[in-house]
Amino acid sequence: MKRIGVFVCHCGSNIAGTVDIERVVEAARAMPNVVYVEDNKYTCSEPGQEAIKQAIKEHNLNRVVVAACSPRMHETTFRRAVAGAGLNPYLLEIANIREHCSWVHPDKEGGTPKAIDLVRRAVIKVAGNVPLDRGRIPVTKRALVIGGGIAGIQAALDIADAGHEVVLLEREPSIGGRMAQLDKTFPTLDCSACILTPKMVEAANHPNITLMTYCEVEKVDGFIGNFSVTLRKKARYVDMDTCTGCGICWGKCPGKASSEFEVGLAKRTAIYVPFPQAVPNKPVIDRENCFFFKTGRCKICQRFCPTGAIDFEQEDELVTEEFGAIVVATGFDIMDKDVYGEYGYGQYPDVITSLEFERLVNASGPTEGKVKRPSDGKIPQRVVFIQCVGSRDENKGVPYCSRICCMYTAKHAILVHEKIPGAQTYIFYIDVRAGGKNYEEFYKRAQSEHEAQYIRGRVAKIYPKGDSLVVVGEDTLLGEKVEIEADLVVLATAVLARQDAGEVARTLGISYDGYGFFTEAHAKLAPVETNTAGIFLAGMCQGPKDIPDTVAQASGAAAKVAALLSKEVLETEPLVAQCDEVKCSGCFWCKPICPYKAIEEKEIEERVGRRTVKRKVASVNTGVCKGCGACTVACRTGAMNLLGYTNDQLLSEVEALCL
Amino acid sequence: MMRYAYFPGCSLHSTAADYDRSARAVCGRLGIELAEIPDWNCCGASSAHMTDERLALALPARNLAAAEKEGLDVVAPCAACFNRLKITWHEVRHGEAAKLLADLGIEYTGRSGVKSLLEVIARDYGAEKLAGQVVRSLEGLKVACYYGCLLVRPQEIMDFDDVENPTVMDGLMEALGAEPVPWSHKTECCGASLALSRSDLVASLVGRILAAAKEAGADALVTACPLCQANLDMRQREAARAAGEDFNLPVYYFTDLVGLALGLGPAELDLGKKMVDAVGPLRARELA
Amino acid sequence: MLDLLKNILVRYRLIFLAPYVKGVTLRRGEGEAMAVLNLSELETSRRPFISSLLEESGTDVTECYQCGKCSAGCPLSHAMDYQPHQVMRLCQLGAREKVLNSSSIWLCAACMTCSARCPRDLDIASVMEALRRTALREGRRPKEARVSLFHELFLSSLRNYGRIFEVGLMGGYKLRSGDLFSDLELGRQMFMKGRLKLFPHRIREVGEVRQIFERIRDMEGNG
Amino acid sequence: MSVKESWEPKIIGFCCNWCSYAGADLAGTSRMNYPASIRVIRVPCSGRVNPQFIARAFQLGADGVLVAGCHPGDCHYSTGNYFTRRRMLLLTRFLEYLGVDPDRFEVRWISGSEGQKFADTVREFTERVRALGPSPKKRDAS
Repeated sequence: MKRIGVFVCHCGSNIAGTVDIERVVEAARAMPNVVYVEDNKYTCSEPGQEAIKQAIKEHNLNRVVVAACSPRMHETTFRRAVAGAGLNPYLLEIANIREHCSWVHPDKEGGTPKAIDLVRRAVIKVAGNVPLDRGRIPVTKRALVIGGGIAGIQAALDIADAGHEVVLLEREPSIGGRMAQLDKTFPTLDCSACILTPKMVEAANHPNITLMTYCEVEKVDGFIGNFSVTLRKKARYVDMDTCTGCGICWGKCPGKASSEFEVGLAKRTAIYVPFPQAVPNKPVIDRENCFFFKTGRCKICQRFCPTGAIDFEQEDELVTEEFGAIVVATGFDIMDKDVYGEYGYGQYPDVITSLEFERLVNASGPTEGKVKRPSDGKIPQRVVFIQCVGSRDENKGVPYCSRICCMYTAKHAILVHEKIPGAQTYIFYIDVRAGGKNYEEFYKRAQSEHEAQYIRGRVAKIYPKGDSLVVVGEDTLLGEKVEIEADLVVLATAVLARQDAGEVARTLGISYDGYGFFTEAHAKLAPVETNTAGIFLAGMCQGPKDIPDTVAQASGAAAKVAALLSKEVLETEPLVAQCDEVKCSGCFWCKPICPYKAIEEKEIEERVGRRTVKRKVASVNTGVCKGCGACTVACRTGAMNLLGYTNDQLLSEVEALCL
Repeated sequence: MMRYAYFPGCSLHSTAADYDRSARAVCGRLGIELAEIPDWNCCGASSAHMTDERLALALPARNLAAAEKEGLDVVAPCAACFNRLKITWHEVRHGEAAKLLADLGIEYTGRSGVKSLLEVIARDYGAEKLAGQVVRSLEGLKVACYYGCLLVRPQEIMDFDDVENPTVMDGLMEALGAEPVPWSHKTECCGASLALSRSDLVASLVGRILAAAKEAGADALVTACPLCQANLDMRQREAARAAGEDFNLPVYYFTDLVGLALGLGPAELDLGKKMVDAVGPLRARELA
Repeated sequence: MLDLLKNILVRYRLIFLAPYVKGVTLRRGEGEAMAVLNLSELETSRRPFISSLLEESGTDVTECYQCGKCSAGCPLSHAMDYQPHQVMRLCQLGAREKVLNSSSIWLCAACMTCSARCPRDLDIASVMEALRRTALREGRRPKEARVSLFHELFLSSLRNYGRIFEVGLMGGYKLRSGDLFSDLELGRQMFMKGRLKLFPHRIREVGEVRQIFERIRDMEGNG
Repeated sequence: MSVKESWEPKIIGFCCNWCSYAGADLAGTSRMNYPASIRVIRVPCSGRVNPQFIARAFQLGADGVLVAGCHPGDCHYSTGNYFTRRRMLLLTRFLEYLGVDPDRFEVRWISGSEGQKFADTVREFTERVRALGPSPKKRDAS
């Protein structure tokens, strides 16, 4: 027997001013299952809430409707009040007769009948409500950080410092990421390695951090607090425990390959550490360029290894580990320069990218920090920088601004001026975006102290002439075409999402935008969360940003993870999807439509006649489901339902309003 | 047998009659039949295009309609005509020109396509097949292939070759044994539409192109357009005067060199009409 | 000598003759009353102008962010009074007088290099075209009179014969432009080499071509 | 005043909790006036709206139905409204088959900050439905 109580709020004169409360009360009395109706000046006030509790007890109510302001305003308040009287908080419905009625329909003749309709809708709906309980799920107190660049390192350190265990995963042989490739950092000109390597070492030595390099994520199952992640430990062919990192092997190795770390400007051996300060400082064998793997002969490294650490029999290994939270910090790619025909399709050796320039100017780089141009090793006297190559280019590149190029180009101009006496730099720009702390000052320094010549305009063409390059651009401030005979041209190519970002996103079940950057849950108010609970973002994988912003976001993500892992159990919202296994036909149309991968296939046994048959049905993981209800519409048999918004309830609401 | 409706265009019937002759000679030798569109009219060139959009579509369409009646694709040796014809084809197929043509009573549906003669020889006939026909290799001849603007742009309509670094003609020259030089001004404009009205500007543009070809070490330029050829050839002296250096670069039609390699002589290819001596340098290399 | 001539033209407000005098090129602003461009006065005409360009060229000039790549790649920008990106800027501001009277729109050779490289994917060459047509429709005296004269004669030759009679076109152009003495040597050489055809060829159905011209003129008359 | 003008249509609105319902709330807090024709049913996501609900509303004599959700790309549940968009497009065609003028049905993307858009939408849609007259179901009954 349903016994519904209706409480109509005056909200001072906010509702009572334009809705005839008396008529609403009268009408409510006549509605089905309604046994008690009362009106209050302010239902949300302490006395108002008391009145509800008292009425529940006195009139033995088992359902409550409050006709007041928007549920987005006070639903939680009234749920608490109802619970206070011993009723399940989900046996409450709100009729929004303020925002949707009294405030928008100033005449009582229009507003009152509508208010009555809205109350009727709530009364009919609440009759279908059932008691619901918040679920409780345990939390695995361990975090996985994917990506060992500065973002991942920072996040791992912060989570570890908060007292939680962390696995820091990196697919390259060493952590360090892009920042390790950089020479100096703007706007302070700190040496990048000098500020990064201590953090790398700290991460490696931290008692709460387990470093897993040369590893990739294979599969992610589970949900917030309870992720089960399968990791691929790629074969290094070097035993990490016995190897001491002495370096004899890579000194002897005859195999050669282009160095990824040096952006192709130098060679490395087939058994290698990517760079001298690598962490861990232990090599891997690159199978594709190893003589032994190619020809079956060689094994020089094995012969010379003093500890017998080389193991050609090693194979990839899959391990599954449990985590409560995941931080994604997978970084970014740089656009290729060969997109631009007018800049030579990457065919002119002295037209290089900014990342290549970082290596050329770096003391541990291929030229030991002497800026020599690739074609003939000459020290360039005239260097032209072109910004926005690929960025802000809807024709051949990407429409967005890469955010870091203005500042690093200013830095490059300063470095050229410092390293090459008498050298002249030119910078083609469209806008200089120097909106960070001390950035504008840095840009000014490049111009005044370091004599960088800024030219506002784009370059239309570069072509070789003798052993120099003719750069043809426009000085838009002058309205004239300009030409510069340059020795070296540096292209600030666009920041791109990782090529495999889409694949990674699908593995993790997070969303990504049209460019491949992972999407935050809210652009302003949830910038480190994803739409998948328990998975957080840090650094460039979410969008272009500089080192300070990356570190800040990483610490933000770490704080979220620490808060999550500090809980013993998690409470879940009960308004989730539910599958009626009897009705479910096992078509799984609901599966691809679910944005949270909350629907799993479950095998059940059923008696058909005298036989027991096995069949597959959909099953909702309530820890992951967020209650959007998309599956209910995809379901052809009506087996899927959404608690709190069931098909029957919604149909009854339609009926209530069409009366 | 390859058969095309041939649209020579006005230039090939007057100032560039040599191109017409060389094109016909080469096609004859390769077994490509050129059926001249009966009573064709001028495509309107840049003058129509620059001043009246509808005229720029209607004039080429009259010729395309005639070819469509014969069920033939149109081939144009002139890059400017090719550009206008192909844009008209594109606007009929993918744009809104069909209605305009209907209003004008021109029956053209876009079934008959448009090709440049360069495309027909280098791609449809095929550079590789052509290489097998070579009787006189052009070995040692360094050529700068000049494409100009209208063959390649706008890329999405012409759909011809890379817009910044086209290579079709280079490949064709290689097949003949010549050495195409990499150079920077393949698609820079020679200013054809200003040829008469602002010859001063044209001379400066031509000067830059010639200087770049010279810088790249070319012995000669090759074109696929009578307007480019005329500018580069006839304005060469003026450009040289302005630049203060002698270029002495003969400017060939690509068909001239194909013809030579196939064993045709200078007279059959009408090489004597060029302003900058085009026969002497060949004789010096024993290519003619 | 030329400077003197130029001074006279400027002084006696005869600058409209400048295009007809070979060797005299006026730079931007020369001989014009230097007035501040009053943007508030352009407000009412700005939107309609931008929309008409959008309709005619399919390009929204307001999307231009003035990077100048068009100007840098333009083979003729050095001769123009406004650089291509400045033409776009004038359009954005609705400065139709300045832009429609500019020499740039006539010097554009329609090589389309600008459109091929524009990072905003704008068809600048089409905008130039739309501006030329607008200027013609409004009966403006083009700053590059010789260029538009050439187009006019070209089309009239086409209308008369169905094809272009180059000798006639050149002759007519020389007479009407007053540019009598240039290229005489070149003409002589061409003649000697047999590159000039002395008599026009009129196509059989020249009426069809004329009909095209007339019908299009009628269409334009009707908007 | 003719009967048609004085008659107030009844419109059922399905609003997603995160954007459009909030937009409607904002119209309220901003005291924007709009016709009292609309009655809103709150759903978690426009992707929860089963075409059956809409068909049922028309069957019961609703004069119009409005489905409002987050802007494409802004869905609280990341992809729900994309499905809505496709589904509602199909429904529009199906309505014709059911004998319902598709003009009685509207899908709009209204964000939580677009109170004005919500009010304008209700106003415009009400006028459109008013012009179409009462639902055939009601006419049959009377």
